[in-house]
Amino acid sequence: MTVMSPAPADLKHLYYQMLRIRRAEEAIARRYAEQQMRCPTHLCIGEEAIAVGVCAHLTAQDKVFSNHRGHGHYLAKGGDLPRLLAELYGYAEGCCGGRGGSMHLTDLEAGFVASTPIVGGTVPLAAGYAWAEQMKKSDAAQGSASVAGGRMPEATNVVVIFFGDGCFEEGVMHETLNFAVLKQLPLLFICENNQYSVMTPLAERQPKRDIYKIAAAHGLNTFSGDGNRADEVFQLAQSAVTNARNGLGPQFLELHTHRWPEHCGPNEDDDLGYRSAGELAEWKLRCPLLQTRQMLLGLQLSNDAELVQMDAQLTEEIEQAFAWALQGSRPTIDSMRQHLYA
Amino acid sequence: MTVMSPAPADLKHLYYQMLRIRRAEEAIARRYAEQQMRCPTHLCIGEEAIAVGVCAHLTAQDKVFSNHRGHGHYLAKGGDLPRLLAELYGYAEGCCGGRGGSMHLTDLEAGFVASTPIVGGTVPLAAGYAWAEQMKKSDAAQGSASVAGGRMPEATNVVVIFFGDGCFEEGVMHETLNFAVLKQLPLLFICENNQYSVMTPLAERQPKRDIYKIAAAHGLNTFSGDGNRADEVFQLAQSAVTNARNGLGPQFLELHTHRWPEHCGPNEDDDLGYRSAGELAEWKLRCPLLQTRQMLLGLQLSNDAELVQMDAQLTEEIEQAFAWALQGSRPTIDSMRQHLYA
Amino acid sequence: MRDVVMMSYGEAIRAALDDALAKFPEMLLIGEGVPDPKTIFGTTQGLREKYGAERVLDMPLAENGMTGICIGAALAGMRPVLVHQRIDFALLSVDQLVNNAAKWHYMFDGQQQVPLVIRVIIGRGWGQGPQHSQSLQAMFAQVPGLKVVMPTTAGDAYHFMLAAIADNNPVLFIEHRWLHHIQGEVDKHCPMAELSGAALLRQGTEITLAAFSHMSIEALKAATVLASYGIDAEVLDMRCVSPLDVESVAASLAKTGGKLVIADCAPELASTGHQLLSKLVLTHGHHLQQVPRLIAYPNHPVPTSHFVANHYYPGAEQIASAVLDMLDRSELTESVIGALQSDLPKDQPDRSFVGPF
Amino acid sequence: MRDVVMMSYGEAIRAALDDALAKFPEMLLIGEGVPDPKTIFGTTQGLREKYGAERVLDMPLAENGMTGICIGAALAGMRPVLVHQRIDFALLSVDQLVNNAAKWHYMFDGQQQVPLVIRVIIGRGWGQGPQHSQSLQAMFAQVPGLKVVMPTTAGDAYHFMLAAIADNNPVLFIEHRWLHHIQGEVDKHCPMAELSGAALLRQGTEITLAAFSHMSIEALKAATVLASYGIDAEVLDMRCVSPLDVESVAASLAKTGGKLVIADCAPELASTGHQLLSKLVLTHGHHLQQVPRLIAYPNHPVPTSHFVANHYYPGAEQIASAVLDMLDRSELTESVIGALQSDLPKDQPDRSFVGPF
Ligand SMILES: Cc1ncc(C[n+]2csc(CCOP(=O)(O)OP(=O)(O)O)c2C)c(N)n1
Ligand SMILES: Cc1ncc(C[n+]2csc(CCOP(=O)(O)OP(=O)(O)O)c2C)c(N)n1
Ligand SMILES: [Mg+2]
Ligand SMILES: [Mg+2]
Repeated sequence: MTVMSPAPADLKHLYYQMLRIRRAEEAIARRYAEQQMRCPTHLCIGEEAIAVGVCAHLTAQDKVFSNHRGHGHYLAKGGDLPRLLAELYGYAEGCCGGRGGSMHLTDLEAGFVASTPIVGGTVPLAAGYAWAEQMKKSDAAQGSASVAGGRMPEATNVVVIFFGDGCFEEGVMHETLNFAVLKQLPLLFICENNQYSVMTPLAERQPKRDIYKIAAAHGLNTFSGDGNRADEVFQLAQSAVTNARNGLGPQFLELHTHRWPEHCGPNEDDDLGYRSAGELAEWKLRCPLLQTRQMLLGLQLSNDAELVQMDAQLTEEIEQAFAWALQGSRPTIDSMRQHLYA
Repeated sequence: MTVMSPAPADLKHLYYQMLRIRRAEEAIARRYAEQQMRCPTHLCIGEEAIAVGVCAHLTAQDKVFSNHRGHGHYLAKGGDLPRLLAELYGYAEGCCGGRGGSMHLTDLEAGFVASTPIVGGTVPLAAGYAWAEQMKKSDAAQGSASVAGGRMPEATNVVVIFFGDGCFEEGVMHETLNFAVLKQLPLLFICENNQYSVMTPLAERQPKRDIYKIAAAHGLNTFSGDGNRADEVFQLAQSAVTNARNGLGPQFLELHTHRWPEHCGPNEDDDLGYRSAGELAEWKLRCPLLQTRQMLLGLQLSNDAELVQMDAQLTEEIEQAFAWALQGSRPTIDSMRQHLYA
Repeated sequence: MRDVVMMSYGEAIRAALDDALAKFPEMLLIGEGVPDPKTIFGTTQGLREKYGAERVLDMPLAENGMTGICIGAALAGMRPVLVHQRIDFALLSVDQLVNNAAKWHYMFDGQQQVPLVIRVIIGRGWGQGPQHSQSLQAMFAQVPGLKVVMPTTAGDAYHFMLAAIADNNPVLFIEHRWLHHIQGEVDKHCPMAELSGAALLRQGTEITLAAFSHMSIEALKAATVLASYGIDAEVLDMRCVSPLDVESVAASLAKTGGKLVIADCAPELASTGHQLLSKLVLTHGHHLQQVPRLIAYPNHPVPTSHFVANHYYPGAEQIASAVLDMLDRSELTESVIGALQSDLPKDQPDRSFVGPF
Repeated sequence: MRDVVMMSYGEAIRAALDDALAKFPEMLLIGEGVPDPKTIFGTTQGLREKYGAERVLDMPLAENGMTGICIGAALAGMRPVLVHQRIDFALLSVDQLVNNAAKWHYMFDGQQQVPLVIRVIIGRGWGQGPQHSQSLQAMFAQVPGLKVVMPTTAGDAYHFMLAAIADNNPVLFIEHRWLHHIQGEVDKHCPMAELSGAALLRQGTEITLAAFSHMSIEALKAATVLASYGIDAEVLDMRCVSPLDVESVAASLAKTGGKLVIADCAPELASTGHQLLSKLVLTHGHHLQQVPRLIAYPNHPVPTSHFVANHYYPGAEQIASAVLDMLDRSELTESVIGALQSDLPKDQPDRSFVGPF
């Protein structure tokens, strides 16, 4: 596959989106100590390139499913930031009415269907959603064929599932891969391999072999690459999304990356010693934002002044989002009992 | 891998064991209509070579786990025939005290730990058993090292799990493969790929790709071959068992075969039309017994008279086993409540 | 307009699936064996031919994953009906059923819904044994957000199946294998059923028999024989396990002088009868004027051997004995039991029924 | 010889695991996070260093498979203790727990045994939300062949953990996260505990409070304040969910005049309280002289938002109100509630406790 650089506008877009997620996560981390966001919160600092590089190719009709570490996926897919923050505070204006907190996000308008924290839980749901999309499209194609006489069916909406290296160990993953290939679903599996499940390193959980090769053996088209290079993720995802849209079946991307903060919570935890010495520091040198920034500057696609202004603008947006969120209203006790049944 | 023929004695042993299973299954099928063996019974006629070719390499210390289609595995591993039959009749003398019927067999003396009918249910159990064997061996090795000064640890007991192509679809399979490779367990996965799960063909359940290659991608050493050729199974299993015994980790064999009778019950069901026309007939031409018999005769390792006598002797053994089983005693109602807790 | 037809329970299920497939273009019917020649004991016969292989289909052996896939399809607007030939297999999918299906609508604040039916069959007889004849209704009935029904009559089977498919919530639809061959009246022109409420199978004045699924058949048998001895029992079929209709039982007790026998097709430990009785006490304490009885299975797995499995299952005889005992009419027990006893092997529902089970 | 030490519940768990690892060379301690720096909220601290990485180990994220693997190891003579940081994760392994572990000894006619402990923690607070704070004890307690315990005190935690590990059957060992920090007396020199029987936490004469797990702490709080108003409640800790000790409750009711409040840490629909009450009626009907009360959680998932989650959980206040109501002393309610109220946020067990949850 020929690897081409993203167009300048794309690269700037990627940087902007990553910076937005980074600044939002940093602001959440900063304010978490106030003990008003009272829910387990898994930050994606250090891993922004994956969400952004993949979602750059999605329309609002395409759908995303995610996991416990979902802020980045939500924002990259166009999820509403103020409502995310209101959700963290437990307010009725949250994207989930306050019922979900950080680990349960949704923004149906943006095509972000859901994130939930049971590891593996959303994986088959994404496949089921893609299956339904496929059926709807084939119905539509049949319908239009009879009307317009065999017009080529349009490209399908695709569904994306983001998950971690730990999730790949769950049996439901394998069940879903099999079904996805069987039905040739328009589905993208995005494995964010950050080498840890909570504090347990990959080597205590999986033998030495590539995750994506198992997907390949199942019959998926696979890609693997550097999850800290937004341009690389962008390119791989472009091929993968195009394939899935054009009926070439499910696609699997294994992207290597690293989480900077603790697994759950706002702090650093390198002092705990579960990562080998220097590991985190080395990954920080490979910061996805830093790399893209250098590229933007090196290729003279931007300059310091523009980036400083971008940062200021985002900081302002995030401040306003917090301000809005903090004016949220408490869900009522009566409302707590609603919606058990549809 | 060099494929060598089994030694003459081995080939005769294979034939004898297969014929024994075939005749036992046929006798069960014949008597099933009497409605005294009142339990779901999954016969393995047509698939005998696999059980026999694999178990030929096992000692009584090695362990076997199996599934709903377990008679052949049980007999090939040395399980007691009269007690198998008594089990089918529901008598207290059955290998499971009558509590299990055809789908729950055990003969601990023979190293046949268990078969059960929840598809996939025994797969992780086999791995856990192998793990325990490995730990015991490493303890023993440490113990003996301190006593005998670093003597090479002896080869490990191995554990074998028999399962079908349908079972490979269950998530627990994938979870077990991962753990088996992670711990380099002395475990053999034997996939009896008969292309059907009940009456559902493989193509409705799995995409076109090789099962064993998924195991290979997990990091297992894999083999695939003709499950209707006892000599081929014997040879592949010999390598696999030797590997597992010598600490080379888990091994995976995918063996192609075909079931002749209906999925569950004593009858033929080719009239139902779920198999393509001529499919069963073609597989019958590739009968594992027939092929081995031709080999024995062709290589002049045996002759008609000897084989006829072998058959008569087995028929006699089976008749006697039935006679013994039919004299079984009914488990008492009081006994029914025993053994809920150990 | 009434349009009553006689059909078996199994045929009623098939008819409901057929009518629902016609009515809801978004309905899917999926499960191991759904389109195979045995068609889930005949209940899916001809449906693939009629509605196409895209909507009526088999599936890989992957209960948890396929449940999740059906939930996902439901979120996207489909109405999947997922079939397991044994309820035991649903144990592999408890994660998706409990963590996702049951909670999704609630935890996403009502923004999304999961119109999903899980159709499962309780096995019994012919050596189904410990892993193929479990009665797990109580396990699922205790999960808020799941509806759990186990209709007993052909009519309820038809209407509940249609209602379950039309429902925008996950519904566990439990069939007892021994109901499939029983004939009953089905009136297709009833309005859509509610998935709630017990059914009055027999009116009576002396004692209330509240029974679940196949035990309602046994309770009816008992009541019929008891009637010939002048004892008038009311039989309520607790066809909804969640929500449980405590009110109807309380109302019946008000009539029958607070005399209650509960008959459940589950081990005592797993009996919804406890929930029923407890709720009666908590909310209608004064209707129970005599210590009630709970007829349930023993608290151990089902042994395979038919010699003992036969004794695992209580039935009309045990129900009748309990009634006579409670009414102080034990002098009748011997002859009532005599009238109820059959020489049918207890591991077959009737002679003609020799499997597949 | 008594040798009583004060320690927290969490420390008692750690001590029991330590002592069991020393006592049983065949014991394994396995689970996600077992050897990580946070050591399952401190309960596995130092054990890997002491007993080696072969016996104290982490595992892949594969709850069903790992449960099966532990069952297999148990069949081969090991004693695995498998830890899930949340009971919710055990839902992924219901197949192996129910189809295999619970039935194995029975279905193989007593020839094989499964000495397995599944250690799980019920989450609460700090927004654990719908999928991380379920109370599933009743789901497991209804499975014949599984033993289910949920000790409340540090002493019981220690002795039950040792007994569970020594037991040759599968035992589900349920800890409520809000018990971990509570101090209690542990006498290591007691004889091996039985995994049965309620514990008498407080003697009383006027009313019986039968409570489960963390609700026993709430019941004790209520009883203590009530005592200062001259009301003498007996508190029974239902530390075994299966088997359930109905006898002790009946005996207590004989003393307290048949007045009963049950307090369970589970939704009403999933409350073992129903089983307890039903069994009391079925086997000791006459001890209940007044309609009892069941204090349980509402029948819906736990919402994350602390603003409403706080109201999800009943506690000492609700228990005390029920007691006063039953004893016709409602005039005291306001001041008792006043005495019980704290300004502690209801999603933290105490101020010092800010996670990890
Ligand atoms: C079924 C299940 N098991 C365990 C957990 C606890 N848990 C939450 S996140 C997590 C780690 C998942 O690792 P990975 O999939 O690699 O994602 P990452 O956190 O690294 O992004 C674990 C074990 C859970 N939530 N669900
Ligand atoms: C978990 C589970 N799902 C479904 C079944 C029903 N069932 C019994 S055997 C079988 C087919 C299994 O196929 P395969 O593994 O290929 O074995 P084969 O029968 O072909 O030897 C099925 C679906 C079951 N017993 N357990
Ligand atoms: Mg990870
Ligand atoms: Mg097969």
